[in-house]
Amino acid sequence: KDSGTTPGGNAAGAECQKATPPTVQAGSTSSSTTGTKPDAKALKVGLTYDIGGRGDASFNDAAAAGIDRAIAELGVQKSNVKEASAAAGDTEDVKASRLRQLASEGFNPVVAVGFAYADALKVVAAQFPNTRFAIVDAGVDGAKNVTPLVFAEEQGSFLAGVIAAYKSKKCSVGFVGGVNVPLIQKFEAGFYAGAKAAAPNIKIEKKYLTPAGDVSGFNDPTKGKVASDGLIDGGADVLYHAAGASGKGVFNAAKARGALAIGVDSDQYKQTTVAESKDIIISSVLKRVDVAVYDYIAAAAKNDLSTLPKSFDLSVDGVGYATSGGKVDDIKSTVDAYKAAIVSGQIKVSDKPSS
Amino acid sequence: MKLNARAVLLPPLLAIIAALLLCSIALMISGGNPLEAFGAMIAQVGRGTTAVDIVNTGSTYYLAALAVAIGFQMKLFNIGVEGQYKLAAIVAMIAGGAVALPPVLHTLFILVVAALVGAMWAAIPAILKITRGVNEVISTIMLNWIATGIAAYLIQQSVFGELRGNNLGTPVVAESGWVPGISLGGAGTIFGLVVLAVLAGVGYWVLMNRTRFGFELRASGESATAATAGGVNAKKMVLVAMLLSGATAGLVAMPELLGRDYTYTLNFPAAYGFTGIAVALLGRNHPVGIAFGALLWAFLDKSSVALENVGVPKEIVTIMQGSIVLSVVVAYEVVRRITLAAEQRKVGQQLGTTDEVAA
Amino acid sequence: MSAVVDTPQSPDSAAFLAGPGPKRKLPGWSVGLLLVAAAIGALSTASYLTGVPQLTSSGTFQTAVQLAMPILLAGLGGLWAERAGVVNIGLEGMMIMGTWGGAWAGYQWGPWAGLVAAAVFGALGGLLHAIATVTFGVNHIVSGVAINLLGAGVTKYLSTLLFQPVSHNPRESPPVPKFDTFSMQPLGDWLAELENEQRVGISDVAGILKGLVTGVSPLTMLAILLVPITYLVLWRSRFGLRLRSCGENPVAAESLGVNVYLHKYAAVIVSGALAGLGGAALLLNPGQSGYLENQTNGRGYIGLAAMIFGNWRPTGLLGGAALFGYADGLQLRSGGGAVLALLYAAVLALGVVVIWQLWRRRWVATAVTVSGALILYWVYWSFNELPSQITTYLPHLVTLVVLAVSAQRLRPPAANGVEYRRG
Amino acid sequence: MSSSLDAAQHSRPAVRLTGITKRFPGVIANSDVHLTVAHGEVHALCGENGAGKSTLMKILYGMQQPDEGMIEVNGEQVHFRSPSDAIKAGIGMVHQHFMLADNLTVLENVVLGAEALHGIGSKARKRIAELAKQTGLHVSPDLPVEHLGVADRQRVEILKVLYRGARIVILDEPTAVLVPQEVEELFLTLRGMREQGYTFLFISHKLDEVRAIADSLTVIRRGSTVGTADPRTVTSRQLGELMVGSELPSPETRESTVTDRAVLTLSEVRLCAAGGQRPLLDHITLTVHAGEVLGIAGVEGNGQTELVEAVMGIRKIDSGSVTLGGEDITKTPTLARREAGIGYVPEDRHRQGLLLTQTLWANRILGYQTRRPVVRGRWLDIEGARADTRRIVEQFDVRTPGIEVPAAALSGGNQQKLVVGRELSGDPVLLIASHPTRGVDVGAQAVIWEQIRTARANGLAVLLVSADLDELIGLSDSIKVMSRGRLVADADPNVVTPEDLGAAMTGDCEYEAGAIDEGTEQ
Ligand SMILES: Nc1ncnc2c1ncn2[C@@H]1O[C@H](COP(=O)(O)OP(=O)(O)OP(=O)(O)O)[C@@H](O)[C@H]1O
Ligand SMILES: Nc1ncnc2c1ncn2[C@@H]1O[C@H](COP(=O)(O)OP(=O)(O)OP(=O)(O)O)[C@@H](O)[C@H]1O
Ligand SMILES: [Mg+2]
Ligand SMILES: [Mg+2]
Repeated sequence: KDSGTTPGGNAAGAECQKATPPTVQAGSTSSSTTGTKPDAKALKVGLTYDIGGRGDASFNDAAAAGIDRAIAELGVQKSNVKEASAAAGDTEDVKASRLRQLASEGFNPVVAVGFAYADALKVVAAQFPNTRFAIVDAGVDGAKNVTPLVFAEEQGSFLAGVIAAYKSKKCSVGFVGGVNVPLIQKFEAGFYAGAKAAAPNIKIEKKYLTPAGDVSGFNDPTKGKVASDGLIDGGADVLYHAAGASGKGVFNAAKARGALAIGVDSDQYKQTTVAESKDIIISSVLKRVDVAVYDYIAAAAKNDLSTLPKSFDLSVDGVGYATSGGKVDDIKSTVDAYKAAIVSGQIKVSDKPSS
Repeated sequence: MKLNARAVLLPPLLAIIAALLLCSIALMISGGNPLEAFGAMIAQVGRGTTAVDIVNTGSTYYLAALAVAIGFQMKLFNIGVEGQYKLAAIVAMIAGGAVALPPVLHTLFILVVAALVGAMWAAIPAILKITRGVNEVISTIMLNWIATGIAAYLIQQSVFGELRGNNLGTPVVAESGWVPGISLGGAGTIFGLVVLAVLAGVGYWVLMNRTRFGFELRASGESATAATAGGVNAKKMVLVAMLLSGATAGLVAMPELLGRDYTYTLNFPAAYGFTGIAVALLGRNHPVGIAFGALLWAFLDKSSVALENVGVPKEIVTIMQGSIVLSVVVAYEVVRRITLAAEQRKVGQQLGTTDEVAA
Repeated sequence: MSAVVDTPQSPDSAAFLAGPGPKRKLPGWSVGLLLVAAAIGALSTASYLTGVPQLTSSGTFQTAVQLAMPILLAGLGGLWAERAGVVNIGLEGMMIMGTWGGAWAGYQWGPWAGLVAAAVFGALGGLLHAIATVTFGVNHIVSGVAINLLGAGVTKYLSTLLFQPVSHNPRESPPVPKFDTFSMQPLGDWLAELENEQRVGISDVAGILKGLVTGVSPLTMLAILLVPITYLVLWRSRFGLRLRSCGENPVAAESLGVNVYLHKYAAVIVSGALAGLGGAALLLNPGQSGYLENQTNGRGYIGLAAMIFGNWRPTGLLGGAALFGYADGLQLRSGGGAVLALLYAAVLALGVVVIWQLWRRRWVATAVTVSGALILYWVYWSFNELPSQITTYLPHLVTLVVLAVSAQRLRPPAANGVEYRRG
Repeated sequence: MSSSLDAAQHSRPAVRLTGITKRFPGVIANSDVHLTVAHGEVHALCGENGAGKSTLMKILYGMQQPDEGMIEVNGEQVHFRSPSDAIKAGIGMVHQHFMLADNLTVLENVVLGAEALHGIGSKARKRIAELAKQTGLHVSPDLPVEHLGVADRQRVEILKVLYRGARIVILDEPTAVLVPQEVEELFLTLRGMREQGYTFLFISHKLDEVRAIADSLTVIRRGSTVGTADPRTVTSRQLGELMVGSELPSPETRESTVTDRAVLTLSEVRLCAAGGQRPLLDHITLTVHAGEVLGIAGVEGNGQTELVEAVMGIRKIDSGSVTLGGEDITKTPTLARREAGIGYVPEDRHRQGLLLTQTLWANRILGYQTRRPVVRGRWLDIEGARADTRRIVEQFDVRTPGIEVPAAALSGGNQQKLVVGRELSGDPVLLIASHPTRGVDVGAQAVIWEQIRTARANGLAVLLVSADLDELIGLSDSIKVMSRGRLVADADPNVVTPEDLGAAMTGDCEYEAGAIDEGTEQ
């Protein structure tokens, strides 16, 4: 019988030579929600989730947290909130119907979670010019009443790269992407840039589970595990994933082989479905959909959408990293230094992978 | 034999009732109210664009199911409709986006490209079957995945794709390639190419029932040996059937692509091919039956919004679809047996065998 | 005697065949072993020549085993059903049922309970298929499609009902306890040493063997054991004979007093149970996660394909599943470079085939093979890395190519998919 | 089983059927049938096609349940719910059509369902070896049945029955596919077994066979028993009249209509098994003239099937040439050959002749899908097809409720009449007829023979392959004997006897004596 974990990898490496961290003084980050809280009692909010809906412990749940906070803090009436969610294989018209349903019932604003709604929203927004719409992760060209809620994933991922570089004992890290689409490439690009910035000699391997158009890559932990095994065998000892539910496989592989992992979207250290891998989740890149949704509702209540940032980035805490578990406390100051450098503009993070 | 209204209409009716019963049970277990749920499903048809959406999606399913049915007619199991329509859609949109042609010509060009690509992709399993005897089920399953890979390759930014927001898509087709729809105002717009689906259905019926080709196709499906002895070239039939099936599959995505999206993006829905299999079977390979099947399927699909609206888990739709497929075929069988028994009794009486028959 | 007829082409032409049967061929298993040996030879040579150790590394093979198991089990499920004459395209749905049941019971009572529940839930799907196809004479494909839909719908529904309260996610189960793994020690360590010495050939074989003997879970052992068990039951037992006769000629079977309905029921239920176990192989092995919606991801269909690939025989199916698992594992772990190395191995293998064909004086076939090999070599030579979009589907491509290249002597059960009515 | 039979039981009949009625949709197969079979006799059952013989036997064997009536075996009333009940009662059945799983071995086919007796291993093998000697089966029990010829298959069928220890054996047309010598061997076996106390129910359309083997005889007409006869005294003619209520036909050809115009010429045709070097056909040279019937005699599996399929273009020949009316058609596809005027009555109507689930008129189109009156150009002419089908039904006396029924609903003989009728439509110049009256009753036989003769008189050339030597001798203008893929002898139908022909077919003639293996044909 096998017991315990086997030491990961066979390529013997050593810790990286680190670059000097930038020295911008960490200024306080600003959130657009500071200031007086508007009263949103009268607001009827419609929200439609992406596949999975409320309870996916990830992306959709983050949006749900945003609306919950709006209910708690802005006085939005629970009875004035209506939620819907997408199903796998929904056709465009079903998505449109869902949005139309909310808009025609008088919900205003209506928030669509996920770029899958972009095309449907384009149609529906034109039909309801007086309804305010927002869409997470996408923009809709030419529609004045649609507010894009987009994130600087690459900035958060940059910090993951820094963390990985510092935590790697063999100077080799890996990235697992669920599906090879532009959105996930942003995570990869940031991670790559961050790791290289922290340790210029670092070895970074990446693996996408499926190509664009085959969404099973977000949903196949077995593949996630196999790909991670491959990365670990190739020497990587810190893995960062942006692979949705396949991330479970990444954590499992890391745990079994004594590697470390960085989660994504929400604070995965606290997530029950991956609780068994808790001890190797050193951090997670946060994509604060909750912040975006909350901020958007607040702005809508104030009737002033212009205060919303163009992109929810590090400077507005739209993205960030989690410290639960205390595994990165020792390098927190370094990471924060990089963060400050990005916020100040000293470091520019590209959202396109170099290769 | 005789076209018996009872034998044709009773089974689907029974099936729908059976499926409703099954789903009611499931609903009640989870504490829902079946009546409310079914009421909501019916009511949605009159609301918004749902009715039009049903017709639009139905036309897509219809084409997919026809593609499957063509194969079925000769016992060829084309699981590959999935890959064929996907590849055809992306290539046709790339080609359509790359050329400038006058209006009608542009559309025709795109349709022809789509049909050709579908046919070519279907030709692979056909040729493998003819020359190497490769079972088409396995080859089309594999080709579906490979088609996904090729589509992913083509849609890359470095190849033919364009990045729009976080989404990748093919270049948008110029307006000359679009197919105008029939606008019903607030009720939505019916895709112009719904006509294509109708034409395909009529063509399918004529081809299968009135032409020599259709006869040969069905003959090969029924008995390859008898067809061969009758001078039908079985290998040629495999190839032609697959090509036709593939060409039809290639058109599957066209109504919505040329009627609404004008570009193929990562959001383009998958699984039309698999739906096509279910619908073809539901419609028993008959063009009218398939039409009903396609509309029913689309109706159930659209119900998810309405069901969610009344707080019913929309998974019930999938359960309903599965149970309808199963109940329809079971109902046909049951009705067939009842009819048979009745006929037997009748014969007994007619031919005057002494006593009446114990049923 | 041989002056007359040796291998009769049509049944009739053998009317005056007497004495010795058709020319004695090598038994199936030895052909299989030869093929495996040849494949390993080609792989280790290629691994040496291209400097890509992943081709034969223990990790790759361990992964291959892992990825092959669900497919193998689903395929075995298909085998049982189709040997009894029932086409089972509903494997996917039964597999999904298995994952759900396995997670549900496993979560509460541990992996063994999960295993049993997976089998039971799969068997329920099988039972439904049997009722539809055997009792009601429904077209097997229709029923299979319906079961795939029902499997997906019912599990989603049940998850919302039962998993969401615990996992706070309607699409996932809470974590499920896993099996422990076992390794053959000290053999595993010794093989590991050998592998690390990087000696040509020996290290490759050591790597392969190590991959096969280390980190094996009871579920994997069970799956592999089920191959000979299936063979023994179906080909060496009275029950199996009756079952197969139902797939070959049910009327004849019935006329000899075989209860065709009963055997078909049994076969399809076992088929479902095996597919359910295939589902369990996605969640109860170490390092796997619990139930996840859509996690089977078409593996049921691949299992079906592997079964056809294996000519409706357990060993052939094992080969098909292994090939698929290997190719998938290779591309997932090691990406494009390893795939190119695999191409190189294929070129080597084709070289052997060419020699054999030349020896058999099959000129046309030789020409075809040579040009195939040249094309592959050209690809190998001119690309540094293949597009990842394509390599992701390497297993599918390999399956297709192997099928197309290998001569097709597929022999499905004669009455497969044919509706049977008593009397 | 036999030990349980005491003397008292012997006094009762082995089988008694009373008032059996069985209805199928559209037809009553059996109506108040009575049948009594004594112990230790061979009881023949006669009747035209579709008279209900097979149905009755299937009821006795538990394969079908009677709607009414009573079955007694050895004096006890029984209810058979399935064949296994019948087997337990000591009944065995050799079916009209083979009930064998081609893919399974001889051993597997035999032990199937009776594994409890001797298992499926070496004990079973030993038992089979013993019984095989009795039936004259000389093949390895591990050979898949698909490699067996028809005669051996028939033996395997009998072996199956014996293996189960059946004392009452139903033989439904066991001789239809056998040549006279084989029939004689079979009868030898049967007589031997009769001595041992076996009881047989024997069905055949060949009346002299019935007279040769049967001890008593029951005639069925249109589903009802019409009487019994003593086979030793009854004449074939009387029997035939009992069966159909009309006179018996004979296949005698009256005057020669042979012309010197060659219609079909084969020269040096050679055809090899797929992938093999061994020829299935070799040095085949023959000519069929207009107005001539050329008969091919041969034990099944000696290349007749291949010959016919080569002429039809279903199989590609490796060398040699085929000419039709002076045109070389060696490379012409099947359809074009049919269009050039070849009609084809295949040996297996279910496999090659008919689309069983399709209507009669759809079946009329098969093979003629490029010609009037069933098509117009690329379009089907359904009315034309219907009309012409009605003509065939009438002209060939096809007994059917209508032309909209599926072909499967017709009895075998009527299906055959439909096929022959179709193939004689459209004025063929050449008819390839393989076993045109196999399994067809005497009445239908007469119809088919008459039609062939009429067509011949109008200049039709016929290539006739038949295992029925009387038919072959009666219809043919000349006969060639085929063996191992070659034409080995010619025979003159005016002088040759079936026995001579049988001897030539089984290789007792001088030809290539060295190549003929003693053990080959037993
Ligand atoms: N399963 C069935 N379903 C419907 N009709 C049937 C079935 N079996 C037999 N029949 C019909 O019952 C009648 C009697 O058939 P049966 O096979 O008993 O005739 P038979 O005397 O054996 O004829 P033959 O000499 O051709 O073998 C025929 O009309 C046949 O079409
Ligand atoms: N399900 C069915 N429906 C309609 N007719 C049937 C059915 N099954 C069998 N038959 C017909 O009933 C007859 C009896 O079947 P059986 O297997 O005994 O053949 P048969 O008539 O004896 O054959 P043949 O006369 O050709 O030797 C056949 O002619 C067959 O076509
Ligand atoms: Mg009959
Ligand atoms: Mg009969």
